Amino acid sequence: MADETTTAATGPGAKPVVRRNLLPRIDLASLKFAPTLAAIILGLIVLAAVFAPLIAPYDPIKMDPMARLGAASFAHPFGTDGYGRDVLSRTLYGAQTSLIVGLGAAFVAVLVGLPLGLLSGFFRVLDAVLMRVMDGLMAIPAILLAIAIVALVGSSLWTVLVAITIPEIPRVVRLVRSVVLSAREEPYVEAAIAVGSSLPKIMWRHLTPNTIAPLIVQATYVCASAILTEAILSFLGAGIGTETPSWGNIMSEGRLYFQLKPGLIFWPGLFLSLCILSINILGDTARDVMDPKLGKKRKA
Amino acid sequence: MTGQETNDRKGDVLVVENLVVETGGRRPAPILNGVSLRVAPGETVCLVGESGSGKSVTSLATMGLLPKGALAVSSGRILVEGEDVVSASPSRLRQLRATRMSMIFQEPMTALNPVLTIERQLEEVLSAHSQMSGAERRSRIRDILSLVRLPDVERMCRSYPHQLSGGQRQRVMIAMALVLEPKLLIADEPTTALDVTTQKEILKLVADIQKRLGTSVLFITHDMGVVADIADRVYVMRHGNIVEDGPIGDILKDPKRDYTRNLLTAVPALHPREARARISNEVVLSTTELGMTYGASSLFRKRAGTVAAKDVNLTLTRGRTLGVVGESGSGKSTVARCVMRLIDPTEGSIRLRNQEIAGLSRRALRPARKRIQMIFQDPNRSLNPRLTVGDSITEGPINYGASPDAARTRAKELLELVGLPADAIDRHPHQFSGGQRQRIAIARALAMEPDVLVADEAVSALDVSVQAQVLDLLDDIQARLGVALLFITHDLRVAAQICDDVVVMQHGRIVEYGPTAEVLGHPREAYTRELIEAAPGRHWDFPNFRPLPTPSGGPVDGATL
Amino acid sequence: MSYLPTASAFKPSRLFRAAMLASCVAFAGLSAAPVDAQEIRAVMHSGIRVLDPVITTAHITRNHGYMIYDTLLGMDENLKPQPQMASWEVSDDGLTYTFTLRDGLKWHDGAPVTAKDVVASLKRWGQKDGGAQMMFKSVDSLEATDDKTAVLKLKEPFNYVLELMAKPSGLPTFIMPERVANTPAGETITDYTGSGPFKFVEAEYEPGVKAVYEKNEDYVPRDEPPSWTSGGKVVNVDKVTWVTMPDVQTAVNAVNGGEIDYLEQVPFDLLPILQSNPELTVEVVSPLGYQTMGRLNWLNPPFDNVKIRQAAMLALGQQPILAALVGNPEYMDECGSMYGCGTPFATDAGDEMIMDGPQPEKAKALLDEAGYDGTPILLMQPTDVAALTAQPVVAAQQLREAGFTVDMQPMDWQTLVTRRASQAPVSEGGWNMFFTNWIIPEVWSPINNPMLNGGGKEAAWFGWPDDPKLDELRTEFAQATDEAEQKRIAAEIQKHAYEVVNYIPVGEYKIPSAISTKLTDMVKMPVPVFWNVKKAE
Amino acid sequence: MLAYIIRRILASIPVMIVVALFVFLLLRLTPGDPAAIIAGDMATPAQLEQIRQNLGLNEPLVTQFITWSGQLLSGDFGRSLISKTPVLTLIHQRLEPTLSLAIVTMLFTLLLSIPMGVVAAWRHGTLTDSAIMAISVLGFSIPVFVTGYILIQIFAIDMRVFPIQGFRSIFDGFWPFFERIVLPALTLATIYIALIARMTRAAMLDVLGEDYIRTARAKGLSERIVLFRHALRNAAVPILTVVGTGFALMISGVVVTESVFNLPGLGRLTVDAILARDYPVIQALILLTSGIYVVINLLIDISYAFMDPRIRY
Repeated sequence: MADETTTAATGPGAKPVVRRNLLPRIDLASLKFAPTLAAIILGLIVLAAVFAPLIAPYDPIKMDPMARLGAASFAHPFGTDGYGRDVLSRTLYGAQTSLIVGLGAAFVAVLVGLPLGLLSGFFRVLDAVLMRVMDGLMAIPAILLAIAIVALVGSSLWTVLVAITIPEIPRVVRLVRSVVLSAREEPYVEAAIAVGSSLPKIMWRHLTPNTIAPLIVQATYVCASAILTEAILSFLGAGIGTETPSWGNIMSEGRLYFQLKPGLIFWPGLFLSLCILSINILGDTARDVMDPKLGKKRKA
Repeated sequence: MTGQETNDRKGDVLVVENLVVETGGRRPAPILNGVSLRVAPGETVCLVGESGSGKSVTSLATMGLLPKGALAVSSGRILVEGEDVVSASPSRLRQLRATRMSMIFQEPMTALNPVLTIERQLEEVLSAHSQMSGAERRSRIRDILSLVRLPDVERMCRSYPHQLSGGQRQRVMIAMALVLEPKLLIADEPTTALDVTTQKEILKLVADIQKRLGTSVLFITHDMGVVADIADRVYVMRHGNIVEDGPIGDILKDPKRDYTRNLLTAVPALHPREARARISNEVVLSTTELGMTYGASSLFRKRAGTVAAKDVNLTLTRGRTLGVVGESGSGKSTVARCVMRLIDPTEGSIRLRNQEIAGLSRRALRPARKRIQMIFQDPNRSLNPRLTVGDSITEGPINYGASPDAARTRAKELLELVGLPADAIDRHPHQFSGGQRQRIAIARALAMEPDVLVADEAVSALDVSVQAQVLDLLDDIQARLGVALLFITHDLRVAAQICDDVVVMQHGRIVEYGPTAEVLGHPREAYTRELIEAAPGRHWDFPNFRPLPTPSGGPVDGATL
Repeated sequence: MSYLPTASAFKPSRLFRAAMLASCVAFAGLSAAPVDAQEIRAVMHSGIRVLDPVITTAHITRNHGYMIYDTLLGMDENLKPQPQMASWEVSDDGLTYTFTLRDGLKWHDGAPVTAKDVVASLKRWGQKDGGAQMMFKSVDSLEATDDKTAVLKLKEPFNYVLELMAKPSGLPTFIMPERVANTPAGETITDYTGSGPFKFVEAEYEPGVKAVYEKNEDYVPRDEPPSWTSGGKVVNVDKVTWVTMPDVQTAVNAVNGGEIDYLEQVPFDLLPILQSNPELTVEVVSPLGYQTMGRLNWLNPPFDNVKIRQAAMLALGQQPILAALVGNPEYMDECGSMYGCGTPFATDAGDEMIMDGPQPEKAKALLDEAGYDGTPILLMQPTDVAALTAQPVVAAQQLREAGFTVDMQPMDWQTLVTRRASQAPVSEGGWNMFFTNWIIPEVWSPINNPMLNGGGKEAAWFGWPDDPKLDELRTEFAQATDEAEQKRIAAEIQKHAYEVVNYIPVGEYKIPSAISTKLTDMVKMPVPVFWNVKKAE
Repeated sequence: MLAYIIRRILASIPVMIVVALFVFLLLRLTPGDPAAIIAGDMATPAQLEQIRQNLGLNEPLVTQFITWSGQLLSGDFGRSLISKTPVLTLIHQRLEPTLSLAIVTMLFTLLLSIPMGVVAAWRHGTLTDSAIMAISVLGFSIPVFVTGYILIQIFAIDMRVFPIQGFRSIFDGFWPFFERIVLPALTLATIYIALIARMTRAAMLDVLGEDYIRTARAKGLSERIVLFRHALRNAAVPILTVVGTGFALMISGVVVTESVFNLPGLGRLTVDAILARDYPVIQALILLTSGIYVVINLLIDISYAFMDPRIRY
């Protein structure tokens, strides 16, 4: 058979068929420097969080008010905070909290947003109602909603997580919905209708996989912004309590000593910025790799 | 190899010598392996080849428009009026474009900037390359727009691209390319996206202007019919090489290379297939006064909807093929989607083996679905890229209660039936070529054992050689299984190859309906005639390497009647 | 007995200073006329949102009260009541108090201040102030007998009338026009006409952002030199603006950069930054500081058990808490006196339980004895009030070390304020423990110390100790006439309060202010006031 | 067009109702007592009850909602429970700083981020691209308050170029206004720049792959014209969309920035009101911000028509 070579290799001369290669074969050798570094940093932070109980030199809430605001020393490499707690230990444990907030927000937002988006994309009646609610929720500034929820319900790790996640849900719903709306026009979805597949089957088998790539990208942004939002909530006095260290509340407590003991804000800040930076770089990379449109454009 | 002479012929507008283009990145792969060609003043040279042959890369390299980082010229020369564009500086290259060489592209829809007026887009060519005053520029723009025979030039100037038809846009592109009267015009599949009637007008326009301005044209196409109509000389490309070149007559009559021969024999000719005996009179699909109107009313106001189809009456009997032909917007796809119930018709009836399905609910429709299946236009998109071939093929049977094992066994048989190895079942669509994917799509449709197969432009996206193979396959399957085929196409030549009966549609209505030989041989309606006349290369009998004996309008081949 | 200023109040140095002051004012008055209006920009400890100094006890609102209202009496630095708007006479039986308004008192709208205004204001005050409520139980009548005279008649002896009326904090006796003072005590006033040394510029008021006060040109100050809230309130600037800065770091930067003149409360840890600035004076303006204390809820287990309350007290130690809260030894003092140290009733009676702490071993033993079952202590931690965040954090650790299970719940202050009012069980939104701070004048006697009220669920302060013995002792104190006797009863009250663990004082601290060197002659007292102060250009 | 606007405004009514109902219920169904806040430390239970009665907080929820929505419909947003100031007065006082901050931030952002995104897309895959993106993402990775402190330390304290804090109306003169708004606006812009630069880059990458860009190059136009005349205008729609959705993001930054730089704006008013359970103020402010959000997105949708002649309403 005199088959044509695949369109991907032909360049602009090819017919305008969009090759939806949604299962990217990642060529390890071609991975760029920045994403690799980002993955390594993020990996280290995750390890630090997971093994915090093993590697942290002290209990993060064990205080010694008489030795407060100690300078960096061999015993306390990052110094001690206003209660004489070890900043290194707090930062390591803080990684736990911040990652729980970030990943948790991303996970829950997707978990709730995905089914709502699928339903909304497929049922017009439901769509009308759901989208009004989502629009309403989206119109309320996320931070205000979060402060209100935390202030009103109480500021534990879980309420903060909920407060940060709720405003993210409409964005996920909208994203999934838009993917569904365009994917349901795909010929292979029509083909599935033609072979008599039921609606749930079409949704699960043909539509949901399409949402995965954009959802992964979106999830990275939700994750990053959740970690930041947690820090901002701490700044505004509506964050997680001091007995559960998070990068946000360490920095927020440390901000008073910004000029005198910059380490209190510098170390958690460094971890936080590196973490967000890495997540964002990975998110961007994921988008570049997974966006078929962009992929095509780059090859062309 | 032919066409590889390197001695300069004085006065050639374009000389490409041993051009090698490679992909960028760490492991460069060659795309062009030493391409040489030349274009003399006033000449029309066609560069033909199937997708992936490198013909467009050649043209982009000439314009210096290879995508940065992705493709690069690694050796060879490209001389435009004697000046090497490969070694030219970017600014020099910019000066050369539009003044000495211009290019028009395949998609007039996307080649014009949607947010700028036509005048603005023409004007910026003039201001970039000339010292003309504003008034001069304005009058020049109006002149060139008249030259490309655009109506109401003042209105055109103010218009945005989306306000023009496809043909008008391509005229604007031509005007833009020629406004500074360059010596070389490169046309990259400029008519592929257009309807045949429009294609014909554009080809004529290019020829006229060429005559008037003495421009040389390098015309890139995959359509041998177009080549036969316009070329002075032809280069045939394959896998980044020129495999054959020569004057048009020589290539058509006496191709030297097997590849060229195959390419020519695969071109469907506009003479209808031999009439087949009816194997049955059983009507499997019929429509009565089928109509589809979009957006009839909204919540706030009543408005006239867009009529996509109206009063469509069709009958399809077992084992037969009914072609629906028409230009874009004629409603042929609407009919296909209505009978598939992918959209719900607003009026009329559809009977599938005597069962009315036009008004059935989704649930009630389910048993009927099995009996009518569809093959979609774009095989790259009609298969879910994430599912294995086996999963795609067995999805339908499993929906209707087949056991996964049985469905899988059946799928393997079907894959062999459509000419693919049975072990293809565990692979993913991206591991196959376009033609192979269309075979998979056919296997999927057949897995349901339907009575009716709807093929919506099923071969339009394929290269001619592949197209011929798929048409053969469909024919073969029909002979074996007796399935009825509703074949939607814009290409009369393809319809002629495969259909027993033909429906010609225009503006959502049926214009003419009858046996293929009759409709194509003795068209009763002016519109049908127009379509036939516009078909490119209709004077040439490609498979037999000879011109067709009779002039247009008459019987194409006496044997069929 | 006539109580008039004695000569002893006029020490020569004071006289000299007053004279200097007068001449300075005269000089400034002559030369400063064309110069730009003199404005003091001050960042107070909080933003001002409630403008009714009777409906709330918020300090910022009290400070606002001192700006625009005058008080009936004042208190001098020796903690003695002194005349301010009025002088008084007490009948020999001590049951009739006659207040006589001085001349020249005018409302900001120009109307004269009358005794009717005084009566209405005192009545509204009497509904809100804890001590005054107690006093009014003994009051027979309060009436204006003419424009300048108000007469208070008691049914029974109550020896604390003048002290209550003169006290500088809690609810001072701000005198409002009768029409304003007639506002029900549960409703916020909306007419801000006062007779004080400053006028409130309502047009420039932005709640939570700034409040502007301009000099009341018609105010007639007393002739005596200022001493706390008594004496002459001479205003030497044209305008005082209170700016609210939500971020303390910003406020410190602003005062350090000279953008504001006065920062009422400097965070202890940032003192080094400001102390090195030669254009600033960093000092404690108030001679009396704050008492910080923990309160246990007597209604909910485990603190319904006195032994467990005692264990909690033993578990706590003042020094670590003060260290975390203040850090700088210069500004913190361990103090076991519930009335504050350095006050007339200060005593160390019964304070060893807290002063020897933390004693986790003793606490543990007591817990075992009491059969503590590990019921978690719900400890409320405010996250948005700097002066209150640290105590619960350290206390939680100390309690845990003594074997308590602690559930420290962070929340904003307003939530805490709401939640502490709940008498419900912990599982239904109740609580076990929280901390708060008082300025010493608010706790310095058994009468006005809000915690020392054994009235149980109905009358006692949050925590609701049901302690009839305490109330008996308090009544005894109010009726005691002899100073030594009062001191003895006060000590007894404290000893008792420690035994039952009414509340747990965890130390005293003073908050330094940062003052531009351009400002001179600030009155040093527990309430920041802006009379007498001068600003150099 | 007008019909479209009217339809959009009508469509936003249910959205606003959702917001109003949501906020109302959120506030009333969660613990919190404005009376306790007003009364201060020494209040007794009876006094609290008295204040609550006065504020109307003891009415049934439905009654409260009806009263409130009735007032709303007649244009009355009520008074602050705490300060008794009319809510509209409060908002009026705080509007200018926030508005100024938002506008100047937007100016800074657009001036910086769009060229950044364009250049990054143009130099896609190069070091320039990576560097630009890294810088913009870095801005996004630092919490706003830290950015603010750093800028204050450098420009206001060490270099003494700008004041540390405060706000002056633009009507008091441009420089006094500008010198105080520069640092807050820069601080706030750092988040926004990352967002818009990235969107610009992505949109430009899409557009730069379009055929008409090839056409423009084939016409021999300079890269500057290709990028800014041909590509950027086509990329405008997704960029504008992000400007709209980014508004919500900006609010969170506004709250923090206003605190750090002591700008008496709406962000602080909202946070203060939430912490003080000042229901009428919270409700009005959230309705207001939601309304602004809706209006901004409407304006952006309308502006699409100016950016892209294919869009007609």
